[in-house]
Amino acid sequence: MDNRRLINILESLLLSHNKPLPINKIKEVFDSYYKDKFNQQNELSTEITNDFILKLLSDLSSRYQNTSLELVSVSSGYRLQIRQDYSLWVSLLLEEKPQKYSRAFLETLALIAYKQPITRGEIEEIRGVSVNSHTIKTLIEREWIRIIGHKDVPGKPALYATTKNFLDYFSLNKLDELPMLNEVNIKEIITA
Amino acid sequence: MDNRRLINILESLLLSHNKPLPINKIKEVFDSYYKDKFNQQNELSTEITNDFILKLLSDLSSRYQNTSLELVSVSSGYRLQIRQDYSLWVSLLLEEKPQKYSRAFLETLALIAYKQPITRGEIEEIRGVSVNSHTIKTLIEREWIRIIGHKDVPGKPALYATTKNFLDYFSLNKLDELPMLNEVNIKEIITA
Amino acid sequence: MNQEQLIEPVQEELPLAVINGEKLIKLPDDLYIPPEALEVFLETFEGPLDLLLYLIKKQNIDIVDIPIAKISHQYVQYIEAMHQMKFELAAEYLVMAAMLAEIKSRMLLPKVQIAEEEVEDPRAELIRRLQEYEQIKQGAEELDKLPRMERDIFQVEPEICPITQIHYPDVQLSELVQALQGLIKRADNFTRHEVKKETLSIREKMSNILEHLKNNDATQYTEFTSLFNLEEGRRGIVITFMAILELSKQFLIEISQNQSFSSIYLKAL
Repeated sequence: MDNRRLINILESLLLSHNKPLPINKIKEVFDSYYKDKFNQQNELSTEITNDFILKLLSDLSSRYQNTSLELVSVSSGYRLQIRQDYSLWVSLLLEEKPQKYSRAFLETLALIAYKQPITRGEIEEIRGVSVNSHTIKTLIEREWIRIIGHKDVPGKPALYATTKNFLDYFSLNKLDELPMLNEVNIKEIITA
Repeated sequence: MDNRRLINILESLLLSHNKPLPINKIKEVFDSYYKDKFNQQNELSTEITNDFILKLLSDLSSRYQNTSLELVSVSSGYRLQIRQDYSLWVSLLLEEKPQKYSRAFLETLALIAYKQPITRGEIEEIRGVSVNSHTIKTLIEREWIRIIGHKDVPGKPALYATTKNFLDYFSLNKLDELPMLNEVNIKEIITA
Repeated sequence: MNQEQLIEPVQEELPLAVINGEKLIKLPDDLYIPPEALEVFLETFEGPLDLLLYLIKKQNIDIVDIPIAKISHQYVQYIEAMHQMKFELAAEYLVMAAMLAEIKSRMLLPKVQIAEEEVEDPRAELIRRLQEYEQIKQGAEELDKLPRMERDIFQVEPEICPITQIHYPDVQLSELVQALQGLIKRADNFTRHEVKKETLSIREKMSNILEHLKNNDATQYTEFTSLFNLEEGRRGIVITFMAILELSKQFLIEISQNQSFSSIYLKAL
């Protein structure tokens, strides 16, 4: 059996096994084949040593240069995995549709969008409840808001404003393209 | 983004999905990336069309020449699988031996596959024995068959047909790829 | 049959039971099958049609000219054997026996010539069913030969790196508006003039100016006129001016001028 076929066998074992594969398990497979009835075509003429398996593994590994796969050695053996570089793409495929944001989150974002620059205290004043730190953190992580300064009042609170990313996400060129709440509606809402 | 990276992305999607991947699902992933916040590094500058995905798939397929892998098209999409040439080796590694199906099971499945849509009564008529409820249940649980309607005769019996899963499982694209049924002449069987 | 007969052949014929098909049993003429083997033997048949096919093949009978008498005799003997074994006799086997008996009886009847109408051979229906069954039996075998997942085909399952990317929820612009409207409902201090178009432009400008001032070295002053973009036209200039005033009013910037009519400088606080 030529090396290419041996390397392919190794590949098929690694790819079909969803756990890391230890060298001795690979050797077992080759041994069982070598010793027994499957070997009718005399594919394996000599026993495969651990050293030889290591050499085959290294040959196999070089096959994955410039692909999305990589051969890694972990504590319990060898495994083929998808490169980190591609995990975002895999996540786009595998992940459930993300959950929706809470009303608190949307209200905070709306206030920052419509009343920027605004401090956390001002948001709390309007909403009548304290703003969850996590909400602000998430908004900053998403790069939808950022701190553009500090208000010159005691405590020097951060002033939040929306970013270009925010505009891009909502397909707006400028902030004043945000939908206006028409005055009649507002009146109705306020007097309601 | 150069084609190599696109092909790798495709590879990572196929490798990480444990079912055949339809073109439109691939397109969805590219679309969601293209349209949205992940695309901050502007990796994707143009939308990816179905035709382009097909081209990428064919490029990817040629990557697997001389390896243990192959890209195949089955009923519900594309799938990366171990070449049959290597399945013996893979089975050496399996802890559970693959399931063998009884004749009753296979005959019932064959009747549904070849004579669909078909009622249980019709299956029983041809086989000359009653159909085990367990057989039908197993076939439905495996998502190989499903009820596609009810026959307009007394009792309104369910009509069974095979599913895409069935085709995928047997590596078929379409029902007419099933092996041809021979015209049987009993005389020939006996003298054979 | 006596005890001896029952026990004797068992030892010899037992292996027959484990083999499917041809070598299974050399059927004696009287169809005698050792009881212990019978069960296994029966299990190899999928039903009366299967058994009948077996008997016909075994006897090398010309199907077109089935000697119904002989076959049904064997068949019934077979069923009797099952009965003696107290097998729960599947009704289907009995139905088939009845069918064979019916065909036999019809064939024994003298042929009555009904005016020009040809009487169908009573065996035709049986032959049709046998052929149909044989066909599906072959179909099942073909199906079994197809490369099958988990047996002949293995899908790859490499490990996937833990996903570090967070998948964010989507937000529609309308949701943002709804959120604000909800707020308006609740908050009295949210008055309507604050959400007019000009206000927003001014607010955006305020953010821009503040950011601009901050991006310059915070200690440095920025020249007043440099904040205006003439391309924005008259309205733009007014908005910029109002934004500066508003920033100043909110103590966000410091405006200074050394002497009248000299340059005005701004600094973020």
